[in-house]
Amino acid sequence: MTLPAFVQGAWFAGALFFIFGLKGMSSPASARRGIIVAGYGMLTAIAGTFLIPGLQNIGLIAIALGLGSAVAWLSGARVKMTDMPQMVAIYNGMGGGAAAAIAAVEFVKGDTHDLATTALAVLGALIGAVSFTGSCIAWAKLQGVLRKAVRLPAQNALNVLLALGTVALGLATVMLAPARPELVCAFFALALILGLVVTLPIGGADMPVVISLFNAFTGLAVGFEGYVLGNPALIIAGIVVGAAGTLLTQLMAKAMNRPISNILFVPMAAAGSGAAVEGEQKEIGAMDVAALMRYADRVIIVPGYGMAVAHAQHKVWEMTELLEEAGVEVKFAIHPVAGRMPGHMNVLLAEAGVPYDKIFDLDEINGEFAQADVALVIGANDVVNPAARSDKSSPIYGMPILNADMARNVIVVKRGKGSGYSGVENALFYSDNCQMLYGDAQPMAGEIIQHLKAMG
Amino acid sequence: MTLPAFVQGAWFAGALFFIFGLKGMSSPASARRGIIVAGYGMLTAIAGTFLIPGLQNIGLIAIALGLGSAVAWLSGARVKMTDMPQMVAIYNGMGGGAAAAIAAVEFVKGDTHDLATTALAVLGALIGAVSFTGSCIAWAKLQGVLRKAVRLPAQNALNVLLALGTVALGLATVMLAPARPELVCAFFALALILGLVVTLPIGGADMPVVISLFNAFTGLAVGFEGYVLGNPALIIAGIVVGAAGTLLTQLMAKAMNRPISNILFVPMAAAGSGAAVEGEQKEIGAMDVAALMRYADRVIIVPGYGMAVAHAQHKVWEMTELLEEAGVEVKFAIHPVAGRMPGHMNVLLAEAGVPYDKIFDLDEINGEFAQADVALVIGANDVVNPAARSDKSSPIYGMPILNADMARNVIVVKRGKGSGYSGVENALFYSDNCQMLYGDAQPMAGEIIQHLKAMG
Amino acid sequence: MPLTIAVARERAPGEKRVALSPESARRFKDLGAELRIEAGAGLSSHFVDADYADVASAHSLEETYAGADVILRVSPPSPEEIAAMPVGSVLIGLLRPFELPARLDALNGRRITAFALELLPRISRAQSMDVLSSQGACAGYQSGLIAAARCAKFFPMLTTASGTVRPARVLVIGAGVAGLQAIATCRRLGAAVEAYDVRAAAREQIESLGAKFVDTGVQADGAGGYARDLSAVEKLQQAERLARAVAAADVVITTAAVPGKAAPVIVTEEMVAQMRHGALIVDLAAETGGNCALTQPGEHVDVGGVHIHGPLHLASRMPTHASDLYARNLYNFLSPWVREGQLAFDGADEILAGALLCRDGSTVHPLVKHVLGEA
Amino acid sequence: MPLTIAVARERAPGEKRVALSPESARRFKDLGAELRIEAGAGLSSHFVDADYADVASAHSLEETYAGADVILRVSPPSPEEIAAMPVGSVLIGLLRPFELPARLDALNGRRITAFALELLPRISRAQSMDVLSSQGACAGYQSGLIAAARCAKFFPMLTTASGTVRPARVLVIGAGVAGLQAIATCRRLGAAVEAYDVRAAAREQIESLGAKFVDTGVQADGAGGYARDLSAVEKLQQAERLARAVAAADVVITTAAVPGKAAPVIVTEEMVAQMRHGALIVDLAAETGGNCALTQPGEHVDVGGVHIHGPLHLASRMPTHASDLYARNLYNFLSPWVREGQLAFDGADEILAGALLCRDGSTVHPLVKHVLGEA
Amino acid sequence: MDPVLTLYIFMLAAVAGFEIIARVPVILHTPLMSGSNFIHGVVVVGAMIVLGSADSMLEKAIGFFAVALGAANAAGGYVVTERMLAMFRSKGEGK
Amino acid sequence: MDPVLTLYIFMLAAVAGFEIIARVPVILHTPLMSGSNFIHGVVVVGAMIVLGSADSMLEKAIGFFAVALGAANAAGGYVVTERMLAMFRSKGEGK
Ligand SMILES: NC(=O)c1ccc[n+]([C@@H]2O[C@H](COP(=O)([O-])OP(=O)(O)OC[C@H]3O[C@@H](n4cnc5c(N)ncnc54)[C@H](OP(=O)(O)O)[C@@H]3O)[C@@H](O)[C@H]2O)c1
Ligand SMILES: NC(=O)c1ccc[n+]([C@@H]2O[C@H](COP(=O)([O-])OP(=O)(O)OC[C@H]3O[C@@H](n4cnc5c(N)ncnc54)[C@H](OP(=O)(O)O)[C@@H]3O)[C@@H](O)[C@H]2O)c1
Ligand SMILES: NC(=O)c1ccc[n+]([C@@H]2O[C@H](COP(=O)([O-])OP(=O)(O)OC[C@H]3O[C@@H](n4cnc5c(N)ncnc54)[C@H](O)[C@@H]3O)[C@@H](O)[C@H]2O)c1
Ligand SMILES: NC(=O)c1ccc[n+]([C@@H]2O[C@H](COP(=O)([O-])OP(=O)(O)OC[C@H]3O[C@@H](n4cnc5c(N)ncnc54)[C@H](O)[C@@H]3O)[C@@H](O)[C@H]2O)c1
Repeated sequence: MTLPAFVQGAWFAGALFFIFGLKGMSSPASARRGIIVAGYGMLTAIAGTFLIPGLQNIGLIAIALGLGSAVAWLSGARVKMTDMPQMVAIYNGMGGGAAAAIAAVEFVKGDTHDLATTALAVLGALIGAVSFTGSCIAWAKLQGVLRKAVRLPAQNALNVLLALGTVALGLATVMLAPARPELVCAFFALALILGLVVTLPIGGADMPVVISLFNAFTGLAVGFEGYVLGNPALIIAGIVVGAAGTLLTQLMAKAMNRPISNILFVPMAAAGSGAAVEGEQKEIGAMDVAALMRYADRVIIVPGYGMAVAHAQHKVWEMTELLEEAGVEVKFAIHPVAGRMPGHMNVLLAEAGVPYDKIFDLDEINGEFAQADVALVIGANDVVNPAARSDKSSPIYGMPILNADMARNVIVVKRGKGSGYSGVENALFYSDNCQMLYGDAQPMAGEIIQHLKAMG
Repeated sequence: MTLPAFVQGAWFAGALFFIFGLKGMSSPASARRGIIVAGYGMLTAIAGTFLIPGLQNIGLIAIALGLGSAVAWLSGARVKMTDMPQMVAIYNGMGGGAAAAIAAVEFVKGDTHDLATTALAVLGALIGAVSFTGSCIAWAKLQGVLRKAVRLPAQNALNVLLALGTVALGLATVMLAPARPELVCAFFALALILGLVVTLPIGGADMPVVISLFNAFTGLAVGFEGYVLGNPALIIAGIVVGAAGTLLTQLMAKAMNRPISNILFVPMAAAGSGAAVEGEQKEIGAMDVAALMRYADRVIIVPGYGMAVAHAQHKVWEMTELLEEAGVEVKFAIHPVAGRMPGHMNVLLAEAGVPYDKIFDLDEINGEFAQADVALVIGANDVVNPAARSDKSSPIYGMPILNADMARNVIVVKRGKGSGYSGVENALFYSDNCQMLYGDAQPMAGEIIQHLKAMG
Repeated sequence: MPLTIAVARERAPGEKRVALSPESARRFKDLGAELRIEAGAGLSSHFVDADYADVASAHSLEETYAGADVILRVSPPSPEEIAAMPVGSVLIGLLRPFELPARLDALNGRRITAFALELLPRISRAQSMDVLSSQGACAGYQSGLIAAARCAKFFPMLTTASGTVRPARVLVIGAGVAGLQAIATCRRLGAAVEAYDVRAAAREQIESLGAKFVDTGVQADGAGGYARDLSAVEKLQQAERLARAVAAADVVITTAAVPGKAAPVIVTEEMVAQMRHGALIVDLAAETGGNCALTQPGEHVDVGGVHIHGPLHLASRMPTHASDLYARNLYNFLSPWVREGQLAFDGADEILAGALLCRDGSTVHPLVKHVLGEA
Repeated sequence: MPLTIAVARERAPGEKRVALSPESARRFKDLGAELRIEAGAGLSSHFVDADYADVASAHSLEETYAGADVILRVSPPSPEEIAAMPVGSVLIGLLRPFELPARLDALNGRRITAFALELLPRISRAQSMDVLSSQGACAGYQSGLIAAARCAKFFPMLTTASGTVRPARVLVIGAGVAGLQAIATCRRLGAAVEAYDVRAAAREQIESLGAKFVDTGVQADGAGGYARDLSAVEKLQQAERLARAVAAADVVITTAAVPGKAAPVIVTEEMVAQMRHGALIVDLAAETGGNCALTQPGEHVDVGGVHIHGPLHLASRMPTHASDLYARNLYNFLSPWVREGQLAFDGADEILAGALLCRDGSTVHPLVKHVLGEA
Repeated sequence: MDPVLTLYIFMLAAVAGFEIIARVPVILHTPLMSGSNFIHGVVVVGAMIVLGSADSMLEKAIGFFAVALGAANAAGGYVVTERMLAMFRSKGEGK
Repeated sequence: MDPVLTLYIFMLAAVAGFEIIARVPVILHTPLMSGSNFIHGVVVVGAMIVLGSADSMLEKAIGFFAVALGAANAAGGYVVTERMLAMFRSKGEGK
């Protein structure tokens, strides 16, 4: 496999581009440039491949390339923003499929390889195949084609059994070279089924983590097949994605507070999809709050007694200044009875140096929540409790409230599940557009500031 | 060169350790753990090397190892903290020498290698040799053995000529394989001289940058010789250091405001060593101010009118809180006439919420500056001007001043070279223990905060 | 005929507020009510007659009240004023229900439906009508200013060429609406503030304003967010710990109150004797007797170098904003029941029922009946 | 015999300060000086006699001054007080040098060496003796408090259940020592503060306290950090731009002064007429005639609903700290010249020379001679 | 391929992958997943090599399949990622 | 050694080196320089290999020299770096 320098060079350049592209994508400021750089890498690598001397079936290759990319491009360009995750899933599955197919061709060819190569080919095929069918299921679930989480009897045992079987067949394939067709076929079949069976019982809410996991899998599969084909660009791209994807999966699982093993082996509810999540307070991290606000146009901050208790006013104002530097419009909405004395919030905001022209009272600002991207509720509770509007039995019924619930996203900073002065539960915290940042308001604001600064 | 798995494994482990060690060293919090990890890497790699089957001269190796490391260890453990930079230089030079020596042995052996290998061997030898003699000169200068910057006539032209000559000889060596001894000897001689000649005219103040550059050089040399020896651990360690060292050199040069080319080719003054630097205001960056304070025990903040103009009080207090969280003792020293009205600083610090028990007046705190690690002067000028103590002709003579100049390090935050209310120059800004952070006090405090947070 | 709302000039000495502000007048108009105001009624609050656009002007008390359906007031009416009220009219104001049985009799004599805003239940919905809060905020703010202005020292710390001045030490006793506002005001001026209250929640509230809580170990939460009376033992313990804080203070501001009762005496004569020459006590509870044993309501006494102020009518010291807030409270109280220019009270409403003092010729509020029956 | 320093009770009406504080007494003692103080002299500053440990007590003016080498005072001495001073003694205090030629004659008649602290050169070294700064700081702080306490509105913005209160608008004219302190005090209380001064450097100083600068386009920096007189054209331009700011303000605090001259009239009758009912003027320049045309020094006048205060003796409203600072200024002025209990002035010293008013029977200060010669 | 060298490459690539992702805001999780999904679309290159040396019909068929899938992975991954990341255009660029 | 693979290794090592150093406080410049100086002390391994296969006297001499220098680089680099970094012990550990 001595290839001309320009082919090797193109692949090398591709690998470089991928690395820098991925690096770009890991920060909001350069993310968009990152994907473009990676795109150039892909073009370079593909172009170089066409230049391999003696490449056969160029027509077929071109057709396949055209067909695959056209279909994917069009579907990807049309799909609604909210349907993106399943598109990622299906494209990822295709990558896994491709990796498996490459291994399949190698087996069909029957070239003899050394042990390591065969082993990696088989491993890549296994992982690729699982990722393929698994991703398809993930897509089907998110797309709503498959509505129920199908849980087979003794699911976990079945999973383990199937996995063992597949691995055994794979081992056999490796050992009994040259490959025996029945064995290989059985191996592929089992691997594909494994992907199906493992993914079927997983609920829709957990899917993003699973997709990320399959994404890392596909990366590994690609890396392994790269070894088989002797192509370092594939190895690097695949392994970088494999490593990055693994870490990403962990980060996502952590952000959702669901250990990965839990997702794969102990599905949340036998029959439930994501319904169980409704009616829960959804937690969010400071970094996300920072990013959400940093890339918003309009933010309204609703301070309450908790801000006073935490003495968070200085931090909150610093955060505001950072947001304004980034071009975000920030306003403070003061409820008439926020805090524990008339003008409590005014005292604090004045102390922090918030200019009066950023402070609005209920009548002035209530109409603006509907246009706000984020309502950041800091240690307030009763004053944003929608029960006051509708629930006649509530002790706070009839009190005018700030319409924080009308904002696109509501973030509530509080220490825990404590209720406010009136002691009533707040339905806002459970609503779909609301997420909770748990912690004392001062350190939380500090964390948000830190992340805002990191975003430049 | 098929080596047993345990040897390869040891080297592989060594490379891994080096990478994680270097990573650790790049953050203050984990720096110490980092060098220890790297140390284990070194032990592992050396141990593995001893296990190479058929290794000859084991006795010699052991003696050389013992000798080299004993001498270096003892000298390194005894040297004064202030003499560290020249020790780094000399050890680095030894590394370069070792790399060059490896190449020399290869030439002596006369094994035929392919072109690339020979080229890298020569390149490594060249760089290693330059680094060797260059580092020795750097050591001699810093140690005070060589006191004058020796500037030869037409220095730059000579440098270029020598470099070209060395490269030409190197090329010849590569082309005319097997190596001709005269050529090789001449090549080495010229390379060693090149290192000498290039380094001799450089002033002591620029030496740290030069040492860093030679360090990167040695890294590359080691990497190249690693290729020659077919040892990926050497390659990785060498190239990682080469890349990191190059970046580091740039960072250091930037921090000193001296482009590298300037340092190498236009020495600051024909005869001067570092003397010209005295009597100048020395600039410092926010990150260093942060680190200096973060790892100090006692910090005293001296605010002045500039803090008021910049409205920096809130940021300054936030910075203080961060320092205190990190275990630093921070006090505010208020001069009786700081600002422009009686109690000006009090108004601002109260606004920022600085508790009264952290605020000290002149009589209370003047004795403490001598014990302070850092005096941070923020927008103050006249109130820390030592001329008030000694210069009878000064308009501020006789005014009591804060003894900020007695602190171990003095950092002054101000926008530029502006003088204070009285319009007199301030000798403090030129003193040895003083460094200037130029900029508006508010964003500067903000930057310090950011860096403090990054240090955790 | 639409509802007629009448507002006369306040005649009580020291009272500078007015029950109708130009803004609340505008709002009542929008509800379709007729308004009548006595000429010059707003002047002491710096509302000139011209500010009340579209409001009918009357030139005597009698002319003002004649034929009125609703009468808005700040302070309780005098017998003459009651005599001028139409029989069966509605009276809303701060009526000091626990004070003067004769006044209630006079009101009942004219079958006046009287709402005493002091009795407003403190539920969330009633906050916008809560005159005790709005006027308490004014009083608390003023008490802080009085303390600062009368103190012989700087409140803030100042480091000057002539030496460093240490911040004044202020102790606030009672951290209700007024107390918290006093804390905030003194803190704004830079004083070192300590504060004390018997309610458990007060600690956090005090600290939320950056003041230090004086922990005496006594807690006395009562019903409805108010404090209850203390037992003798509790009083002793409280007194002992407080005495130390009082002796150390340059200024003591007291705001402790128990509704329907005389103010508790917290700062005793012995405590005053321990205070330094030039120290200051501002006793906000002066209207109900004072939290300091030596307070003379409305007076300013000097007891061995310690100055004791018992200011009355604190809200009247800032009449423009006090009236503004008060008038808005009244508007918020009344407006839900005005439909198409007609008044239609819902007798079952918790707030109305809570504030209702007299109706159909008799005093109906249970607590008032209980307290007056006792006395 | 060691140097004897004597301090009598201040007898000027309204004067509550004292020239010796317990602390400065202690320091003088440490220098080896003998001290004598009139009984009760510190009481109005809340220093009781017992606070002056080791200080000899005298029971009349004559007894106090008899045989004294140095006499420390706050306000200028009356003829009787001068008569009690030993011939040839040294007098230090705020002597109002430009005011009463007869007073200077009386001093010269007794060949008294008099230092007027108003005349102290404003050089860096003299800052610790600068009584104009220390007392100006007190006056500025008090003016802010008076303004807040007398204003019919809240200073801070407050969002309450009864509606939102907008911050009061305060305009400070003259941003010297007192003006800046007034700005700081009003800002602390949450008011929206604008300020104005003719000195160019004032803009940055005003903004450093978070207030807004009113730009009139007039600049008038004079010698020694003081302002100079303005030309007629400048006055007109200033007046026009200021009028708008004055009309918009709830409170105007004026502190403008030009040393040795009557205070400039900045707020005219027409400007006052444009102010709203209930607005307030606090004129700190009242002692030298007032910055407002309608100011009555020491009085409180109501001109069509606008209240104009011309407070005198502002520093005496906070006598403890004012005396503290003043006494330390005196100590800093005198102490460099006391060695081993003896007084030894260096005639060439810039500060002494600058403050020296009378010596050896004649008035020596050039500016004073010039101004009084003129008058 | 030299297994030892390849092992080093695996190691270094993994280190690079981890290092790059180590500090990424949660808001970028999904776009980053999508972006790395695009990157492993480079499998199309491998598929092209396989198809480019395919002889039998079966090989060609599977190879064709592989290339099409790989291309779909790359193309789809790109569009989707690009669309998601368009949200992150800085304010200056206008929305 | 396979030059192509080695090229990839060079590239990845350089990327790793840059990435790791990218954000380092100035206060760490000198220790980091010293630390990386220690790391290239691994040249001693190369020197050992060379000396371990040296036959002629000259080879042995140069090899000996190389090992000694390399060992000095490694040992000296370590002590010096360790001493510098001891300053960065966190407060908790006590000074
Ligand atoms: N303004 C007045 O004049 C006045 C007077 C008396 C009563 N009130 C009443 O007070 C209430 C005011 O409403 P509000 O929304 O301001 O306050 P709130 O309803 O009392 O809610 C405060 C929230 O802050 C959270 N919190 C407390 N400490 C915190 C900390 N250190 N960090 C972060 N969060 C913290 C608490 O939740 P966690 O415990 O989970 O953290 C709590 O849910 C109203 O019901 C009003 O009627 C007002
Ligand atoms: N306290 C009083 O009562 C009073 C009254 C009148 C006069 N004074 C006099 O004022 C002086 C006070 O001394 P001081 O040390 O506080 O102040 P200073 O001597 O006036 O020095 C202030 C320094 O702050 C710097 N600065 C200004 N704006 C800044 C900004 N935005 N960010 C960062 N730096 C800024 C200036 O340098 P750059 O321009 O280079 O930034 C200047 O050197 C004394 O001479 C005192 O005698 C005091
Ligand atoms: N529901 C609402 O939204 C609402 C509205 C306004 C006020 N409030 C609450 O009502 C409570 C009282 O308000 P207020 O200011 O009208 O009360 P108040 O004027 O009756 O009493 C003032 C304060 O004095 C305290 N006190 C009583 N006896 C004391 C003693 N012996 N020692 C020390 N302190 C003593 C009380 O606890 C109270 O805090 C507060 O908790 C306030 O937050 C609630
Ligand atoms: N050398 C020192 O260290 C030192 C010490 C104290 C004060 N000072 C400086 O001296 C200056 C004056 O101090 P002061 O308070 O004693 O001055 P002051 O009492 O004489 O005057 C008060 C202010 O009024 C202003 N003013 C005069 N005419 C005016 C007009 N027509 N319109 C508007 N404003 C007018 C002046 O500019 C001054 O700022 C200040 O700059 C102060 O910083 C310096």
